[in-house]
Amino acid sequence: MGIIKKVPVFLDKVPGGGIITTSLDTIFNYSQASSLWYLLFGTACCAIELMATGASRYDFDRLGMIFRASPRQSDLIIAAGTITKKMGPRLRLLYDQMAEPRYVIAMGGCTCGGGPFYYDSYAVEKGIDHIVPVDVYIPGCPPRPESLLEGCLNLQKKVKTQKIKDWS
Amino acid sequence: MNREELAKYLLDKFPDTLELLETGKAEPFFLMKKPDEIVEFCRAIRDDVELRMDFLCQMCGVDTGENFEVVYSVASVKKRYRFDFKFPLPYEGAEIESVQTVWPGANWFERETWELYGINVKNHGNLTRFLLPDDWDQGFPMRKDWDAPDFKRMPEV
Amino acid sequence: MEITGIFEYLYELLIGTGLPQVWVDIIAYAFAAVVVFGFLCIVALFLVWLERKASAHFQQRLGPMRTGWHGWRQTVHDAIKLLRKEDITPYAVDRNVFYWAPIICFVAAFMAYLVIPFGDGLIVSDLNIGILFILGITTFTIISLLMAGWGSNNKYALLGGMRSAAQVVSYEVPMVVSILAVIVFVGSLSMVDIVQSQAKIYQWYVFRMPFGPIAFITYIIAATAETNRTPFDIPEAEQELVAGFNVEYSGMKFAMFFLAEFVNMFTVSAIGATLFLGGWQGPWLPSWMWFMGKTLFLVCILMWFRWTYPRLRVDHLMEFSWKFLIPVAFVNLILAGFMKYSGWFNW
Amino acid sequence: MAELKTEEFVVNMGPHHPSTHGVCRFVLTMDGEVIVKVEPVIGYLHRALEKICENRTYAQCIPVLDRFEYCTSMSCNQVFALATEKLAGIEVPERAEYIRVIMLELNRIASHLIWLGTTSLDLGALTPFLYAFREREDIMDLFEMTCGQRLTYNYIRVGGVAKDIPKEFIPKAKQFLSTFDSKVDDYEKVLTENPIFMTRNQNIGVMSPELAIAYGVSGPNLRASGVKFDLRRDDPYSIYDRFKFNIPTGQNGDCYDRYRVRMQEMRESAKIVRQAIEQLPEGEISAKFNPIVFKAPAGELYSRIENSRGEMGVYLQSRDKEKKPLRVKLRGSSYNHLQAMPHLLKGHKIADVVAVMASLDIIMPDVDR
Repeated sequence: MGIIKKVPVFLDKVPGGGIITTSLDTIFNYSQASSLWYLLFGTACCAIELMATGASRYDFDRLGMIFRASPRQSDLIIAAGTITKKMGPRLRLLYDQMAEPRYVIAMGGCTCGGGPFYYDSYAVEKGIDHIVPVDVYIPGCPPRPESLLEGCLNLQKKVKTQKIKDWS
Repeated sequence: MNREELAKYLLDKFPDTLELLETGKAEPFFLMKKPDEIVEFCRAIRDDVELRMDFLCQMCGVDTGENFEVVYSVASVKKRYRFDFKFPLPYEGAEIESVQTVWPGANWFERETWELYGINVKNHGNLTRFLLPDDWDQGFPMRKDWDAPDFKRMPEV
Repeated sequence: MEITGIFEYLYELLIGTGLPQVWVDIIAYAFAAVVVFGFLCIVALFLVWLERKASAHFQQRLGPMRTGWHGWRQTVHDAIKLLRKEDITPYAVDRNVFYWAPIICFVAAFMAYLVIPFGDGLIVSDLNIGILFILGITTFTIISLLMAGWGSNNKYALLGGMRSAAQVVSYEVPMVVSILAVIVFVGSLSMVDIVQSQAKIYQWYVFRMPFGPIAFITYIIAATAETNRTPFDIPEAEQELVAGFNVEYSGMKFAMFFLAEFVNMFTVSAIGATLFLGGWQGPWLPSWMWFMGKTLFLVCILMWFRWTYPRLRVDHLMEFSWKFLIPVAFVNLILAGFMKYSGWFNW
Repeated sequence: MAELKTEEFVVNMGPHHPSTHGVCRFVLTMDGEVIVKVEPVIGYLHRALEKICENRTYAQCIPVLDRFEYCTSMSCNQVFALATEKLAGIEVPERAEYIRVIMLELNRIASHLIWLGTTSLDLGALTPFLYAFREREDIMDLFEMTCGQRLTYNYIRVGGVAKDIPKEFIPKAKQFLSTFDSKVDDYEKVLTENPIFMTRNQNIGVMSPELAIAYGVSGPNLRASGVKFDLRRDDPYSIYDRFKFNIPTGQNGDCYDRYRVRMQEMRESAKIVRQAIEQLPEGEISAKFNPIVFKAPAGELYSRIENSRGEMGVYLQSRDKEKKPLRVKLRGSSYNHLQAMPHLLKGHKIADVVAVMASLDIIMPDVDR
């Protein structure tokens, strides 16, 4: 991605070049935000609510979100459900397999910080931010589909603030 | 047979092996006095024409703080009976015999007992980790005296 | 309005510039290729959107709603996103094979349109072996799927690639034989000749009793299998093989597979419309509209299949092809030959 | 020509796989597409619920146990409450028992609907999934108006239920039940007679009654093998002996029979709910029970109920004058079903792994706890 990194830097120096970069920013960000394909990654209770959100009443597809089974083709992990110490390395592996740009939503108390399994459990990872960087936290045990949708809208807001210059 | 009759039948049938514990509220609960003969006993209750205890509901280890206990809950699908029995084990060198030859479903229950309590199972055949991470090296977490650096107990309110 | 008129005018203009005839032809063909390519890209994007909306309404949902009127821009955004996405080449893949597989798939899917008549005279090249050319070209898709499966160095992808090879080899036979039944009647391999032989509605091959409907149904079933769609979508069975042959592909390479799948779907529908439903023939409306309408009708049938049926298992699929579909297709071919020879229904 | 050299290869299915219903992993040894050996690897969702329960009071255990078998949280609450009530000799008021039965059976329907959706999804039919979840949402509405949660209810407490059902509950439940049977007919129209669905399921994963009993398989899977055994009838708990319902059974014990049994069970559950609503008495909703000072007497017992997957049990051992149980052992039925699964798969194709797993209705929290 060598050239793409240099182009915006170059355009910034040209008078009026900023217009091009900002409009490219807008187009790319808008596209990325309205087509967040999520990885089917449900481990526990929240997975049922994730399924319910994909189903008729709440309908993820309205936001342009469809599930992909392969991490290579998805933009977003919705970590739905408890991540145990045995599962943690697998989550990291899946995250590493995803293509940039990639986002993580921590859904439910367990992924935010251990939740009901914080005390007295020898097997639960206390928050997935030890493992992968998290963009949006959604508390709840499990969160309602509405709060999951709210979380996705918040992620869209975050996506729309990206800059072409910051691409890696 | 109702519960009392079942308890009486079992005590008559295995007078040296079983001792009725006082629980009263639910199905009969026995103390088994000869842990070495567990396989023979299990086979006997499974093949007994009156009992037919062909269904192992569950089997688990218990850490009472003084010693281990191993509890078996058995049921009969054909005759609709159910009872439980248990026997104590010392902490040092705790070992039980596998009952897979009687109930094949005991396999994972025994594996779990070994993994979480450290109770060795003779003649098991596949005593490997399966609930804990493969690289687990912190001992047997279900024991009462178990502790680890990142293990937090819930504070008393 | 006649689209062909525009093309003829441009062609005249080109000749008027005084270029040598060879160059004029090259430029004309290149122009036609670009037009077809652009048209098909739009069609593929439209079909993806249509599929998502249709599936959503089958399932009592709404489907994409946030991007424009009923989300009509959705697939455009998907495409832009995939364009910008990181293109991962995993470490263990066979680089050349991995790289070329989506390109071959993409190109093969578009090549078929050289000989498909979009309307009266609206055809890039009226080859006299038209249908044979299409059948040959579309088989390239399978090579690309096999390459993708092998090159990815992933067991799921390999299983998916192998399955698709087996599947397409099995279903190519009933498809060709059912097409053959029509060709026997027409007596020509040219697509234009095939369309012209069905000028009246009762002459459409789907209405020629009794062999026509059988050939049509055989063709539709085989075509569904050719395009790897439910109930024959075992090469990319999501629930068994994760994503099948394209499991390791990301970004634009994946988009190529994705678009090629929908272009293929359009291709088989277009062939079906040409062979059985009278192609561009029809009253009142311009010919290209008839062609598009018939094709989209077949596309909708394929979508309807997809969102209704469960998936077959791989061995049942083979059994269905070899033990049922192929015998039926061959008997039908004999029937068609007999009818042609005896002169029944020979309108 | 020399003999073509072939070799078996190993496919790792999971722990992240779209159709392993959670995070189970199968190590499949394959000869082409044919399965030679299956080895389930579990533990990816082992959350140490038993250890947690040992450090909670009896009342605090119930919300924790919601997360054990979350598809039927009500029955998790019920089984623990039942064990504690037996241990301490608490009498549950009549009305509470009826409310419990209504909730348990509605939850069974909801759980079977999840099963129906995921099964059809696993077999490649995408639309029935959405239909099943549509009806499930109606049940979720009923639960939500009663206890304010959609999935983890914490509603059935020791001694009764948390609070009385609201006024709107009964009419809404009646409305749901009046249309539910025709909705089940709709699902059956899409799947039951579908030739593709039938060939995918018939004679796949055949489980003989002997194998089922030996491995401790219970619930609909056992009944599909032809064993008419239902704890609601054969070891009645709560007030199940007051209701009339059939126990559907199968003959062959294949995936198709398991499907048929579950579809029938949904109708039977609806029947029970109707009867319970008819007979619902007025009165108290909870026995006298103070969750803060409650201490169970010394004792131990194993109590079991029939939940949507099979026998769910809890073994409870308590010490005198202790607020917390000494040992809580949870018995999930999927634990045994998953054990028996490798025996059902020998010689089948890779596509049958998902079909068999779906038809056994295995979910991972039930296995890993």
